[in-house]
Amino acid sequence: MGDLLEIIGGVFLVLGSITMLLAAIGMYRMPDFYNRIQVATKASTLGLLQVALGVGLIMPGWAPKLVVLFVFILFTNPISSHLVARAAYFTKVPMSKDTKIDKLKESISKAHLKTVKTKA
Amino acid sequence: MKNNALMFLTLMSVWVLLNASLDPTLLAIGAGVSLLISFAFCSKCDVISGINLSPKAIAYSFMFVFVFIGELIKANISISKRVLAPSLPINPGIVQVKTKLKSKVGRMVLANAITLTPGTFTLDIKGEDLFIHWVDVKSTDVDGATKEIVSTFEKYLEVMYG
Amino acid sequence: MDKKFMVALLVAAMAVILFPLFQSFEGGTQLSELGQYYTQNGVSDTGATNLVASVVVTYRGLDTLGEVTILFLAASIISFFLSVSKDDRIENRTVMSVTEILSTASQTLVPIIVLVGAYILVNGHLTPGGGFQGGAIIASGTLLMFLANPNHKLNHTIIHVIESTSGIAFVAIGVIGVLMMDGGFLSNKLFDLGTPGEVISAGAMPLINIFLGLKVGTELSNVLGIFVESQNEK
Amino acid sequence: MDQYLGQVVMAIGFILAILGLYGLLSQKNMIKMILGFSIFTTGVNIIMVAIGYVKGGTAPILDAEGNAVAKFVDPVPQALVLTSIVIGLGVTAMMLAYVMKLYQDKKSLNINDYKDLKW
Repeated sequence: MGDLLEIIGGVFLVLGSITMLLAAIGMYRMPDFYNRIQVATKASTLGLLQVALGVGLIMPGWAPKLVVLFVFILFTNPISSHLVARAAYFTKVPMSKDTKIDKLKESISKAHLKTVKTKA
Repeated sequence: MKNNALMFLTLMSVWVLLNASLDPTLLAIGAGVSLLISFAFCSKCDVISGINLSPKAIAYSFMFVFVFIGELIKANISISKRVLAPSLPINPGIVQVKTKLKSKVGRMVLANAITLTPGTFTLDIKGEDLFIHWVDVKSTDVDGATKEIVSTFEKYLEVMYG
Repeated sequence: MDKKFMVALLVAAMAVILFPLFQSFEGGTQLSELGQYYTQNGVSDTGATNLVASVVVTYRGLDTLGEVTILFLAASIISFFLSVSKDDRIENRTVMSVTEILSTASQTLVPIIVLVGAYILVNGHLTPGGGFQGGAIIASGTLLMFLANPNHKLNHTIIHVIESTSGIAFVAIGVIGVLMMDGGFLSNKLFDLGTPGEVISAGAMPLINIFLGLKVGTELSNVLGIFVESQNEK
Repeated sequence: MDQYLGQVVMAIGFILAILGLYGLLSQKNMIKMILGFSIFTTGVNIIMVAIGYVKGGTAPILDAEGNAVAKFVDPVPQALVLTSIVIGLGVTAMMLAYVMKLYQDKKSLNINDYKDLKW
């Protein structure tokens, strides 16, 4: 029984590594920043989840901590990528020439800038 | 007060999961720390209370999790296909979609789900407009894109955070 | 001569000098004498299962005090350097509006991050972790708070009170060790050592860890706050 | 594999240290120089951890019952590295503060624009 769990866990570890390898290849091949971060976000999330699952199967005692890790990864990974991509867009990181349409450009306005009081 | 209590319960469950033990000393320490944090950092947070706890909503939450994991795996398969294909078949663009969700948490979960599903990435959110970077643009108008991207999750989230 | 070439030459020379060090390294088969002492007597001496923490907090506690002092000095210098006087302060600052996603998520994430920091602090003598790590995690919660609300005002009074109190408490534990016990400065035998592996064990170590963590966490939060506030200068 | 783990880790540390040094010396942008310095520090830390490695050893942390595992790596370098990381952090923060002040003064991040102390 323990051996079987270990084998399944190992399989998940390998799968997670392969997913992350694909992310690395994607990072290399994609033409611009926005496409790259797409690949990186999805693959690193799934890859990390697979690795965490594999570790949980090999080390059943760590399972509760890994549950917290799961939720944390699912929340923080997309949010942080969203922030990075948004910051990149507003600092005008160029898009690839293939880009068909940019709806955000049309609606960008002063609404994105906000004046705040600095008095303590 | 309700927010603080909910935050306290959340933190307490995280604490128990982290420690993986029900040792009374640890539980007491955790209760103290959680109480302190829930009052220090959560004076006006209304996030957790936005969750609907009716049985239907809970059932929909489970369905949502399964749909979401399915989409995440699909996303990775599709992105791997794109990455490994020699011609690199991409057709990127930024489209605008609209969501019907009113609650902030619902919108956050929707944005995260969109980020993790095939070929789409939430680039900006302004009220009910979401701007999405799409690797393979299928329709450029708002309604078509909304139908393609948002509707998969929206029907679950509408019940969950209704 | 081209500067890039000079730099490359210098780095290459450095690599050549360092290479014998790498080549002669074999990877020990046994511990050094000191390491052997720590691994064999660490548990019975300090009651902690995390030997690295027992070295940092107990055996070399004085060094840790110095380390905290260096961190404190760095924080003081930064606040001296970047502080904005009243006359130079601008009235209004234009910032990028924060996305709704982050401001919503940070309401839940900040408390959880701080809780994880507290977990690392409390279990510092049992599992990997300790004062510095937990403090850094707490400070990262503060960083997230600043990201979610760039105009967030840290309450400097509370921060300074926590920081000074924990600093004084840390030194006080050391002095009590000298006065009351025979263990010397920062003695661990202030309290009962207990059974290794329990939360309340290892003498004064959990207490020292918590004070260290509070001090480091508030200090780093303070540094972050100063960095943010220095943007208000004309 | 265990046999060469120490060497592999040490090689990584040396490569990082050399790369960081190169970045520190060759970059003109001060923020990039600080990044180079950080990489250099990381490399040195990794070298220090590698020196304390014992073949087949595990982390010097006992299991929950307090039983010693057969073999530990040396805890002393690890404690040293902990100190070094914290001090590195303080130094990095201070350098960033100086750079911010310099930038406010001259609106330039290029190191060549600051010749006040050059003879």
